[in-house]
Amino acid sequence: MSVAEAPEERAAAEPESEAWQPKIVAFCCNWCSYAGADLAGTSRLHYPATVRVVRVPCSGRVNPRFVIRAFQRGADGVLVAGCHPGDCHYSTGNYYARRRFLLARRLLEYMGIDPERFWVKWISGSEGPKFAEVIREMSAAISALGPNRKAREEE
Amino acid sequence: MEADDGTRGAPTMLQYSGTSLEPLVQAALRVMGDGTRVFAPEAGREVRAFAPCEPGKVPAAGYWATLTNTDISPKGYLLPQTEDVMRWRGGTGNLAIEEPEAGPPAVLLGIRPCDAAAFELLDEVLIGGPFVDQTYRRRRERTVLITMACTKPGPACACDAFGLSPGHRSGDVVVYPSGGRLLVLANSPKGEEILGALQAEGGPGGAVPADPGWAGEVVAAACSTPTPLGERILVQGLLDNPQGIAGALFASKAWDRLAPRCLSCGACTYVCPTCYCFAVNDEPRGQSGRRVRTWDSCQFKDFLTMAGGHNPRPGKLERVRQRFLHKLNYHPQRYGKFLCVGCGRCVLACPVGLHIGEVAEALAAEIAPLPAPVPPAAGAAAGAAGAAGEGSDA
Amino acid sequence: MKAVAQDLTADLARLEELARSRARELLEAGTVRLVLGHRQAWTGPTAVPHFVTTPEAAGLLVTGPGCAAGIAKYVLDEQDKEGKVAVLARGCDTLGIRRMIVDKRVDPEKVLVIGLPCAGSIDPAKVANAVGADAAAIARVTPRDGRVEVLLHGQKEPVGGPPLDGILRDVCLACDQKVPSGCAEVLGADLAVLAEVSARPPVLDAGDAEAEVTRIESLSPGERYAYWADVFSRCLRCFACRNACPACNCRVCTLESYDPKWLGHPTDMPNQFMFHFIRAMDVAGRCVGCGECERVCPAGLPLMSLNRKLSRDIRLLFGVERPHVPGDVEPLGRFEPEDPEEFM
Amino acid sequence: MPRVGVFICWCGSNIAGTVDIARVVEAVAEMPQVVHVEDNKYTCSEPGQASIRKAVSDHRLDRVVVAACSPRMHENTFRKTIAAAGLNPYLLEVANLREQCSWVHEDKEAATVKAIDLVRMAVAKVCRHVPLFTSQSPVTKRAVVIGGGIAGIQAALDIADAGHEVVLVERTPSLGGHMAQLDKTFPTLDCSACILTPKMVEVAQHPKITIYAYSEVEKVDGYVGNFTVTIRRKARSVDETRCTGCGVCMTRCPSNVPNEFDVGLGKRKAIYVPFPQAVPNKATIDREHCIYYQRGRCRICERVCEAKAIVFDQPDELIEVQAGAIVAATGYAQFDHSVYGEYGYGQYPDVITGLEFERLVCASGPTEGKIKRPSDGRIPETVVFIKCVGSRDENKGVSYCSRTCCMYTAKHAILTREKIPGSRVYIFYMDVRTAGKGYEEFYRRATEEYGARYVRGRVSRIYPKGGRLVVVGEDTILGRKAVVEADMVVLAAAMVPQPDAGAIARTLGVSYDQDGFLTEAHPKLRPVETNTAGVFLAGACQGPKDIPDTVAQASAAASKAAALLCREALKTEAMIASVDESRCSGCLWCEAVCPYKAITAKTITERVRGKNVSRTVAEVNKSLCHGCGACTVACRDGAMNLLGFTNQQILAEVEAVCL
Repeated sequence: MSVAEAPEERAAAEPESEAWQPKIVAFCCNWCSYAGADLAGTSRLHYPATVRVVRVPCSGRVNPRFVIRAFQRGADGVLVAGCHPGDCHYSTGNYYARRRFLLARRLLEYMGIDPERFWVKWISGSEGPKFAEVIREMSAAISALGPNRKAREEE
Repeated sequence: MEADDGTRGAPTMLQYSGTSLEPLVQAALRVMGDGTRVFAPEAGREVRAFAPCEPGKVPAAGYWATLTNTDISPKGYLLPQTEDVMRWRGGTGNLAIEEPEAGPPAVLLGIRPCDAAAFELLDEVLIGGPFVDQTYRRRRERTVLITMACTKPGPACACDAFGLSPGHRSGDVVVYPSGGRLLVLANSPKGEEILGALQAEGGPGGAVPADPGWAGEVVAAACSTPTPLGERILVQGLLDNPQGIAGALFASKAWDRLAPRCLSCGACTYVCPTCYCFAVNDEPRGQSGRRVRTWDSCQFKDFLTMAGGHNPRPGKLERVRQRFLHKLNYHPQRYGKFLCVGCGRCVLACPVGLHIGEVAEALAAEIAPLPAPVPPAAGAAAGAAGAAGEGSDA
Repeated sequence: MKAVAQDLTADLARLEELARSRARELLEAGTVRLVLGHRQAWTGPTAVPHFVTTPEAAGLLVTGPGCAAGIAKYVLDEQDKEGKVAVLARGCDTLGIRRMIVDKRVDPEKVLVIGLPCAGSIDPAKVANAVGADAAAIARVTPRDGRVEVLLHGQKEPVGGPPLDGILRDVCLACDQKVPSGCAEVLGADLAVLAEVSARPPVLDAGDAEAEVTRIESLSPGERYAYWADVFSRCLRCFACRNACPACNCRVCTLESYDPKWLGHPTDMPNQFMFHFIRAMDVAGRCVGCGECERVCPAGLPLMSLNRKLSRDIRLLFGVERPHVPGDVEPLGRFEPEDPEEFM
Repeated sequence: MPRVGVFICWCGSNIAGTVDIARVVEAVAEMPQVVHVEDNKYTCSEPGQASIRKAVSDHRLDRVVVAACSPRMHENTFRKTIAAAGLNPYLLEVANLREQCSWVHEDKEAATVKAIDLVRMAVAKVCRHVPLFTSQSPVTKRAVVIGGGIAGIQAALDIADAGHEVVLVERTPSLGGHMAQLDKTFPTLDCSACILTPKMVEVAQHPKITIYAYSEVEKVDGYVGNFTVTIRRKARSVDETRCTGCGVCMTRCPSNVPNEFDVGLGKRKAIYVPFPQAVPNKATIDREHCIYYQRGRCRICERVCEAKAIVFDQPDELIEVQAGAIVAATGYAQFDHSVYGEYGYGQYPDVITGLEFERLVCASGPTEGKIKRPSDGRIPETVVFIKCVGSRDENKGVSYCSRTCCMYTAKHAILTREKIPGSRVYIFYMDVRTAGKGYEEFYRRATEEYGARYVRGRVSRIYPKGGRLVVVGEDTILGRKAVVEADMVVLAAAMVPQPDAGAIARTLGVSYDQDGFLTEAHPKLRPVETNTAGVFLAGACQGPKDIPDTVAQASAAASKAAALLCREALKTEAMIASVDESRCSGCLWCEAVCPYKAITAKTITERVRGKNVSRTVAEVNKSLCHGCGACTVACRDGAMNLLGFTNQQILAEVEAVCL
């Protein structure tokens, strides 16, 4: 195992404090996923308070650079959520997003950033339960990975 | 600039048999104190820089004899690519500013005379003048330069063209390998201290005062080692009357021919041991932040762009001219010497072969007529025709 | 083989003559203001970009394996001046120019692309390894009898080197553009041996060319991070990779934008990752594979390992067979409803 | 330094129950740009809004953050509030403390911490807000309807009746389209012509409708509300103003041409009116077949025409029409069944298509409504109908169901049995689909009342035998071979797009699907709109439809168009893309990804080092941009930005989260 793996490993072993909770930045398209998140709320579905939603008009608006910036500033996970293929409010935005993030995520993985920290999900306005579920799964997955140390700048 | 016989002053000169540098390094560490880190030229890479070197695993002097100088200069150890100028926290009312701590002392082991001389040039600019660059000064005081006389000049080396030599005495301690023995010269008060410590060691194989006669020969030999391009790069004429020729050099038509090739990348300036341009920027994070100093390059398009959008050096011509005239004329005007030690790094780094020798040749032509250009070697067969020479478009 | 090689040498020499005379013609006729080509470097084994504005200067033009530097990017600046620019373009230069034309950055009316068949250009490091010398110690490399002769600095006699293929740059070994396409004219079409050599399929197929990508992919995440962290820690931020790249042709580079500040000034690891992520993503599907970014890097960063990773994924995921050949729309400027969904 | 006011809502106990409002207020007060923070029980209530308006003036706030329910709920409410207080409505940001915080978290501590983060994000973003404005673009109160079939006719009438001018463009010499070729219509069996021709006449006489028959749309420029449509009026070689449609020319014309109106079963002359009830009832010379045009001699029609209407050297005419809306009703074509070897590659004369059958049974058809075999004119006794010819066959035909065949085949069965006493009717089918009012009943009549025999299975082969056709198929229900000796076979051929549908789509700037049908903006919610604002779809150009569906969709498209034309001006969105021309390289990748054709190239001239230099940059059409932001990511230069969701604002939020 190489040195660079160490911090991640250690983190997984002993999160620095009991309280440590991952911080997840979620870019949600206004028409589907943001509405889905709202629906989760109106349906009183509970999920961990690890996620902070950034509202965007469309997943096609999300620049992969936003994702890196989030990691750079210390986010432990990033989620990009948009309408299901074919359902884009603007008809094509999520298709471009899909291509872009297919490449971006593979590139991150290639650079040694754990791809499990970066999720892309299609969540429709009627999928409140799915939104809650995704946040639960993601929080669990990232808690297991521990804090993001690789891409994050030191304070 | 007077010829360099390498024997100015009467410094402590020690010698000891065997080529291990370990005792010398240990002495330096004792003088510099705990936590001192040692850096030395790395090997086994296509592009080589200085890298941490474990005390106890210090290579023998002979090791460097097999290597040319590093491709990346050690400049960064005194003038880092990125350094904090300050950090702040809070805002109006509760603002707290902290200065960065100096970092551990360092020993630059096996630095070449040219690079050590480069630091002396930087000293004049950064701490010699009315304004003193504090972070540079702090590092400088906590760094020891153990210079290794150059036994293997690189193919682009031309220190002797710039008034130095492979044996030039620079840095705090200068080491001259000669056969199975090492001649060790103190070249600064700090150097004297270290040699003192070294001498105190004594013991078998320990250092003893060197025989002056022998020392003289060793140094003289080192200083007369020729460099591949030393004789081809004709710059000395440019030192005679820098003010007088400035106009002619600035107006030279040669720039029209030389500049277009430039990619406006900063490679030359970043590998250069004497380029010291930097930028200062704030990196705010909410209520706190850092003010960082980073390298900057006069070759960048926007280096001089001002708030209003005006850029006094908008074109390659202006920027290329600036760099070379700064090295070859502006600096001489103020300090009486070139801002170049002939290490040849820019020559090797430049992706388009914009060669300081080529420039010097063109400039020399402005102040004294040159012999007719050698006709270029024909034939792709000579995918390159080595020393075929310049030849002029004009 | 032997005979062939001699003829190749002869053909290359002939090609050089053709290039010089064509340049002379164009300048004398006033067809163009400038001819872009190569000339002998002031020192060292390679040739450097040459800006020919007078018929006399055309005499200094050289072609052949010493010409490593790409010259496409220069068109971007030079087209702004009065008159047309002619480029003595190898396949890689041609792709670069087409890249900038497709990006609407170069006006096709302003540039005359004169194609040169190319047998590849030398990689000094490979030569060095082959003859066991320091890369920079090489004074001259000469193809002779199917192999190359290498002259080292300060030596009288050249030493025998490996076969030409053994010392060509990797990008040249993978090149499928040895005969430039889409040019106004191609010189030396009648040079039999050169034609034969340049018509040969790439020495490295996609797989070989991406061997390094495959290797890196096979590492553990930690090892991959360590690998790139070490690579990026050496980055000087001189932006040579960007300035040499024909696909990096924006008027103003976002990397230097203050508002928003995409890239922080500190050269710490997170910012270096950001820098190289942005560079790689912005040339994704647009990289022409000329390898200039890697060639010009003073710190020797393996930038093509990022570009090849992306072009390979584009090929595998989106079925774009030759992403390096500029099309009308970049792979990221289009989509298929059936595009794969790996993790969505 | 911005002056931000933050208003935190309890929403009764909805938020306050889980989020410690006092702590949030405390934390927010610390934020540098915040000059005022307060909490209200119900911020959306009138008192709540009043206190926002008061605070704006008391504290000279220039930006407002409301931390309450989802912006999807009350963003507009609060925009109006701050507008009433004299601020630009877009200087507002809403932090979603209810749907995305208090309602989904139980842990009070965690929810409170998150609430503070959410407000910090909103503050960071609002500080980078700038005033935004909507603008107006005028509407030309005229619609162009392309296609003169039943869809186009219906759309034209509805729009015209709504009081707007309509230009109706038909490429053939007469309105009517496919419906005019039909005999009876299911499920009521009333005659097609009888219900269609009155509408054709109505169109012709409508004061607000201009008909350009024998014309085609060549070019469409402009955008919603302001289209310029270039129409090519093909030369009829007949002066429409003089021609009385008397028809003498046709009686005397020596040529003989297969009649496309009768699907080639009958003949017409080179100078012709497609069918008796044609609108406009004007003759047209088909230059390809006219003896004079081909050989330079004849001109009989010219001599016999008393109206002196013949103009041999008449040129095509290009006219430009300004319009606010466009309705595409370009219809469909019939699938060419000659790809099917099993049906004889279209070589057997007595194997015909449904449309040909319509002409045979039609009283105005080539056989005056007598069902005769094209080969020898004999009345068939046994007729076999084969459904799904081309439809639902991915290998040789199309994947979709043509939706009309089941019904018209049932109709054909009934008509055959009615017209030929004692005749036998067999129908080979895969499924019978009768989703429609009265459809199932109609199908039942065909089987029960008229004794049409439905055989479930495909036909594997047809071959001639002694003047008859042997149809070899399979009865999958009885699980045995089914062989029928027939006198005539009728193929229910699929409905396919017009051969030039792609060209039409490109002209209109709309997209088309893998089958070639024009695509609607949203399959469920915007079925008659396209992604090109102002262009609507009616009828089979969007997908196979029967007459009732076509008419319904035509009226829907018409009402959408009319609604658009009713408006004095179009209000553009405020949150749209905007170009920083100083950064723009003019590569126009943004144009490639814009779903609304809202981005075009523009040339600007600027002074560079004392010289005037022209260069291309992208330009955003405010009337077309919907603010999706796709262009901003395609833009490597970072020149393209999305107002309201700028790169700076999104990055500010990201940084605020991570502090």
